[in-house]
Amino acid sequence: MSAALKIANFDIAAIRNDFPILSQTVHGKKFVYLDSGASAQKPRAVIDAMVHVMEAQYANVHRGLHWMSERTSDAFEAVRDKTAKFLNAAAREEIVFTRNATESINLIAYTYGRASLNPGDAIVISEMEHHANIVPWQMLRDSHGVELRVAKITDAGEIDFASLEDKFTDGKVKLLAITHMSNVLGTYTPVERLAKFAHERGAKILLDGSQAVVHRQVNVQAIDADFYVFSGHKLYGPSGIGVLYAKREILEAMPPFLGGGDMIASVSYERSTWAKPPYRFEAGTPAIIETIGLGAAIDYVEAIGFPAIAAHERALTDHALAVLSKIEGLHILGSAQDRGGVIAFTMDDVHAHDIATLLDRQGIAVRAGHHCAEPLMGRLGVTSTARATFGLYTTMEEIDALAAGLLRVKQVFA
Amino acid sequence: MSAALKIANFDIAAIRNDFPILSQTVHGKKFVYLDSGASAQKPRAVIDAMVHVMEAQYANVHRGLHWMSERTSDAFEAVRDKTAKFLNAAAREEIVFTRNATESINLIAYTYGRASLNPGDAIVISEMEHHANIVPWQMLRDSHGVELRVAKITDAGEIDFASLEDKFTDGKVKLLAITHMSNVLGTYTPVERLAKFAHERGAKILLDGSQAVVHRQVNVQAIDADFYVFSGHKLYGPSGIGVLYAKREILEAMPPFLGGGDMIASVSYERSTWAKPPYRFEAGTPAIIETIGLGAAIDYVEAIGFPAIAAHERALTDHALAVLSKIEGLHILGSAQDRGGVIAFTMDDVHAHDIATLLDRQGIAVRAGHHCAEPLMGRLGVTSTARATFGLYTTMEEIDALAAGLLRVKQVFA
Amino acid sequence: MSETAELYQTLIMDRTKNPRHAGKPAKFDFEGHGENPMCGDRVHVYVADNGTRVNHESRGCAIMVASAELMADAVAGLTLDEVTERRMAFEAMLNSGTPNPMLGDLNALSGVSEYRSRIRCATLPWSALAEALGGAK
Amino acid sequence: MSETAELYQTLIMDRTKNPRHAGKPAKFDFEGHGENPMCGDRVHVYVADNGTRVNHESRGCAIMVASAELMADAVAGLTLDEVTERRMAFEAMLNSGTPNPMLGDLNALSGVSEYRSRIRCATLPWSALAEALGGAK
Ligand SMILES: Cc1ncc(COP(=O)(O)O)c(C=O)c1O
Ligand SMILES: Cc1ncc(COP(=O)(O)O)c(C=O)c1O
Repeated sequence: MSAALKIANFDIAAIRNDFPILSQTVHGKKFVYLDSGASAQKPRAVIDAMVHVMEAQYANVHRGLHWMSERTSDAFEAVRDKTAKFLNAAAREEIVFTRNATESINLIAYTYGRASLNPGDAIVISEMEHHANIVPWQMLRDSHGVELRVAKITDAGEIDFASLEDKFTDGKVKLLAITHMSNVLGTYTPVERLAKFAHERGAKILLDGSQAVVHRQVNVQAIDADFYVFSGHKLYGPSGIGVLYAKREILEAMPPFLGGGDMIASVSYERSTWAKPPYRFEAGTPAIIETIGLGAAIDYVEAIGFPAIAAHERALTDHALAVLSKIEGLHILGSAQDRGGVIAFTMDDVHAHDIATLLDRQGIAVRAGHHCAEPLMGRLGVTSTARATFGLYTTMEEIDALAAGLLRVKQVFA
Repeated sequence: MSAALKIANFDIAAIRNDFPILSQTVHGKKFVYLDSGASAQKPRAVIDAMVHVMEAQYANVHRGLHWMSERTSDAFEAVRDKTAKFLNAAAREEIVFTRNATESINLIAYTYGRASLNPGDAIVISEMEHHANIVPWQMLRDSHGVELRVAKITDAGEIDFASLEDKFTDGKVKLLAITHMSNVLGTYTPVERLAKFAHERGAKILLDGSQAVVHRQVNVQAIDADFYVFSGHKLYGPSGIGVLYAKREILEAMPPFLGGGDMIASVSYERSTWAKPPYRFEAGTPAIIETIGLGAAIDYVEAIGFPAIAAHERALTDHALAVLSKIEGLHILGSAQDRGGVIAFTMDDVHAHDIATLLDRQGIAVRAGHHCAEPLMGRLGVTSTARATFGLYTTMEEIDALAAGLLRVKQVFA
Repeated sequence: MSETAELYQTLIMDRTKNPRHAGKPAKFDFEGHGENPMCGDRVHVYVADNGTRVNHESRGCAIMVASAELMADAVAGLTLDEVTERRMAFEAMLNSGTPNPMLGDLNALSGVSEYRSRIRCATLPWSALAEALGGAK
Repeated sequence: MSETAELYQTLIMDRTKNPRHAGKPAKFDFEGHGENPMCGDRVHVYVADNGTRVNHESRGCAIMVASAELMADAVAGLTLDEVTERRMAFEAMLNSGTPNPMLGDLNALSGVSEYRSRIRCATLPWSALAEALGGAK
C-alpha cells in the first residue's frame, strides 16, 4: 500500500498539500479525484503565479514601452523559453501558444494543411485518436480534397504497423497525425519509431501529446517530431493555454492562421506582411496570465522530476490493474505493453453512467462516456466506458477506494 | 479636482482599493496606469473568483457526471447567461466564448465569411479600425475573392456617411464590419444608425465592441447588431477569454470553425455531425477558469453600474481634454462629438517613444506606437502617437499627473 | 449503501433488471427514437394497440431504462393531451426534485434532480415518445 | 529631472536636436535601410568618401537619432571588420548596461539597457549600416 513512498524524492503527502482542492469533501466523503486525464488540479504554485501577475505585474504584452508592460512581456516570453526547454525544442521560436491542444491541431490543419497539402494527398491517423485529432482532418478533407486514412490498432490497443504500412504504400501520405498516449487505452505509442517510419516514407509526423506530456519527459528533437501539441490544463496548469511545437523551417513556411494585432509586420489596406514565427500565429492579446501560470506548472513538474513522477505512476498503474482485474465482471480496455495511468473499463450489466454516479456518491470522481473517442468505442465494441486517470497526487489508497467503490456498485446492481 | 466624487454611488477611493495593483510603485513613483485601453487591471473580485475555482471547484466541464464537473459546468454556463444579459442578447445560445475579440472576428471570417459570402461580394470597414478588424477580412479577400472596401472618416474622426453611402451604391456589400469605439480617436460610432444603414442595404453588421463595452451599456437587440465582439481582459476580466455574440439564426447557419471535442453531435470517420450553437463553435476544453473570471468582472462592473462609470469617464475625459489642450505643441487626435476616455496625441519635436519612456520614469504608463491601427496612422498623417486611456479607477489627479509629466517631457526636449 | 438510496432505489433497480415493456412488439402504430449524442445512449419507443401499450428498446443506463419502463406504465391509455401534461410535470419534477402526486411511481426518479447531467438520461424516453406521438397528431 | 538623466543625457539630447550627419549626401558609395515594424520608425544610412563619411536620414525617436549620429561619428574611417567589432560591442553594452571603453561616446546610450523595448531603437541605425556595408563586401 505504500509503494509510492519508496520512490526517492517523492513525498506524496507534501505533494497533496500543494493542491488545495484535494482536501475538499464531496457528498461528505473524502474527495478522490480520478479524472486528471480530463483536466488536472492546480498546485498552489500555479495559483500564486497567476495571482501575482494580477496583483503586482500586469499589463498587455509586446506593445508597451512602460515598466509594467516590459516586465509582463518578459515574464510571458520567459515561459516560451521554459516550454522550449521542457520539450527540448531547438529554439524558442518553435513554440506557439494556443488555447489548447485542440486549437493547436486545428491551427496546423488550417495553415500547414491548406498551404502544403494538395488534393490527392493523404493524412493517416490511428483508430485510437481523440476527436481533436480526427475532426480537424475531416474538415480539411471535406474542404480541401485530401484523403483521410485510419490505421488499425491491435486488440491489445497498440499501433498495428502492418496496417500502417498498408496505408502508406501508394506514397500519397504526407502527414501522420497520431497520439503519443491514448486517453482511453493508456497506450504509449512508439513515437521515435513512428517518426522514423513517417519520415522514411516522405511524410511529416504530428504527435498529440495531450496525455503523454503529463507523465513522461518529452524530447521533440530525440523523437524527431515535426509537430507536437499539448494543453496546459492537463499539466497542472491553467485552462485557456495550449502549446504547439513545430520545427522552425515548417513554421517559417506556414501562412498565418488568425489575423490581427501582433501577428503582422506591417498593415496597409492593399497588403499586409506577416511577423516571423512564433508571433505570426499569435494574433491579438494572448492568454497572458495563463501563459505565466503554465510556466509555474512546468516549474512545478520539473522540480518533482519525471523520473519520480513516472515511477509513481507506474506503481499506481500496476496496482490499479492488479486490484481492478480481481473484480469479477469488470473488463479493462487495452493491454498494451507500454501503458500508463489511464484505465478505461466496463462492468457487466452496469452502464458507465451508473458506475460514475454511484462512485460520485462515495466521493470518487471518474469519467463515463465516449471520452471524445467515438470511433474508438466502435472499434472496441462498446458505446461508453468508465475511466479512471491518475495524476502525480494520486495515492494507492485512492485506488483501493476505487476498487471498494466498484464492489459497492456491483452490490447495488446485484 | 474632485468632479468624480460628485457622482452618486461612485466612491473612487473604494474602487481603487478593489484593485491591488494600483497601490504598486514604479521607479519609486506612484503607479499611474493610463493604459487600460490596451488591457485593464483586475479587481480583487475577479482574482478571488479564479482562485476559488482552482482551490475549491475545478474539473473539466460538460463531459463529467461527477460533482466537481457538474458544479464547474454550472458555474461556467452561468457566465453565458450573465454575458447574454450583459449584452441584452435574446438568448444564451447567442453567446460564444473565444480567446479574445481578435479570435471572435476571425471566427466570423472563417465560418460566416466562407460559407455566406461569395466571390464578388464586398465587405466594408472604416478608416479607423484596429488591425483585428482589418487583417481577417484581407485574408478572406485573398483566399476567397471577396472585395474589401474602406469607408472614410472625417477629419474630426467620425464616420463619413457620404463615403459609406458611396461604398454601398453598387449593392454588392454583404457585411459592414466597424468599430463601436475607436481605440485611437476615442470616437463612439452611431451604432443604431449604422445597423439600420447596413440592414436597409441588405448587409449585416459586425461591431467591434472591444473598447466600447468597457464604458457603455451595450444592448445588441436595441442596436440590432448581427455580430458583436469583445475581449474579457479590457473589461477588468482575465486574459484568454473573449466573446462573440451573433444572432441565433446566423449562428445556426454557420459551419463550425475548429474541430474537436464538445463541438460535435457524433463522430464517425466518414462523417461527423455538429452540435448546436454555441457549442458548435467551442471545440476542446474551454478557458474554464477565465470564463468564470469574466463572470466576476461583469458582476463587478454591473454593481458599479454604467451610469456611474460613464459619468466618471465623461468627467475624466473632459478634464483631460481641457488640461492637455493647454500644453503648447501638444496635438490631440480626433475631435468627435461623441468621444470617450481614449486620448491619442503627438508633441512637436518629441517622438511618442520618448514621451512614453520619459513618462514611465515618472511612474506614468501610457502607450506609444501605432496602436495596431497602422492605416489610421497614415490617414492622420502620423507614424505613431502617445495614448492615454482611462478606466473606472482613473482619477482626476492622475490626469493632472499626466499633464505635469508632459510638461517635464517638454523641458527635456526644450 | 444508504447514500445512493434516493436515486438507485428498489423500484428503479427492479425495473432496470426486470423490464416489463422491453422489446419491439410484432405490431405497432407509432414509433419514435431518442439518442444522447454525449454518450451514445439510445431508446426506441413503440406505441401499439390504440395507445394502450407502450414498449421500448433501450441501450442505456439504469436511469434511462427505468424511466422508459415507468413511462410505459404511466402513459398507457392516456390521451395525447394527458401524455403532454405528464411529460411536463415529470420534467418539472426532475428539475425541482419535488415529487408530484400526479406522477405516481415516476416520482421514484426524483433523486435525479441532484445529478443535473443525468436528467437527460431520464427524459430521453419521453423525447422518443413525443416523436412517436408526433405522428399520431 | 534627474531620474531620466541616465538615458536622456546632454549628449543624446544635443545630438538629437542638432544632428551633424543628417541628410542624404550628393554622392555616396553604399546605402542601407532599417525599419521597425512595431512603430514605423525608419532610418536610411549612406556611406560616402571611401567609408570616411556616414550620413543618415532618420524618422524616429531621440534614441534612434542620437544612436545614428554617434554611430556616424564612431565608424567613420574604420575597416569593415572594425565596424563589425564595434557593432557587437555596442549591442553587448546595450544589453548589459556596462559601458565599454572601446565605445567612447556610444556609451552615452548605456541607459537604454533599462528599457528593453527601446534597445531596438538604438540598434536600428546599425542594422541599416550593416545592410549598406553588405554591399561593400
Ligand atoms: C478596437 C479594438 N479592436 C480589437 C482589439 C483586439 O483585442 P484583443 O487583442 O483582445 O483581441 C482591440 C484591442 O487591442 C481594440 O482596441
Ligand atoms: C489524447 C487527447 N487529445 C486531445 C485532447 C484535447 O485536449 P483539449 O480539450 O485540452 O484541447 C485530449 C483531452 O481532452 C486528449 O486526451
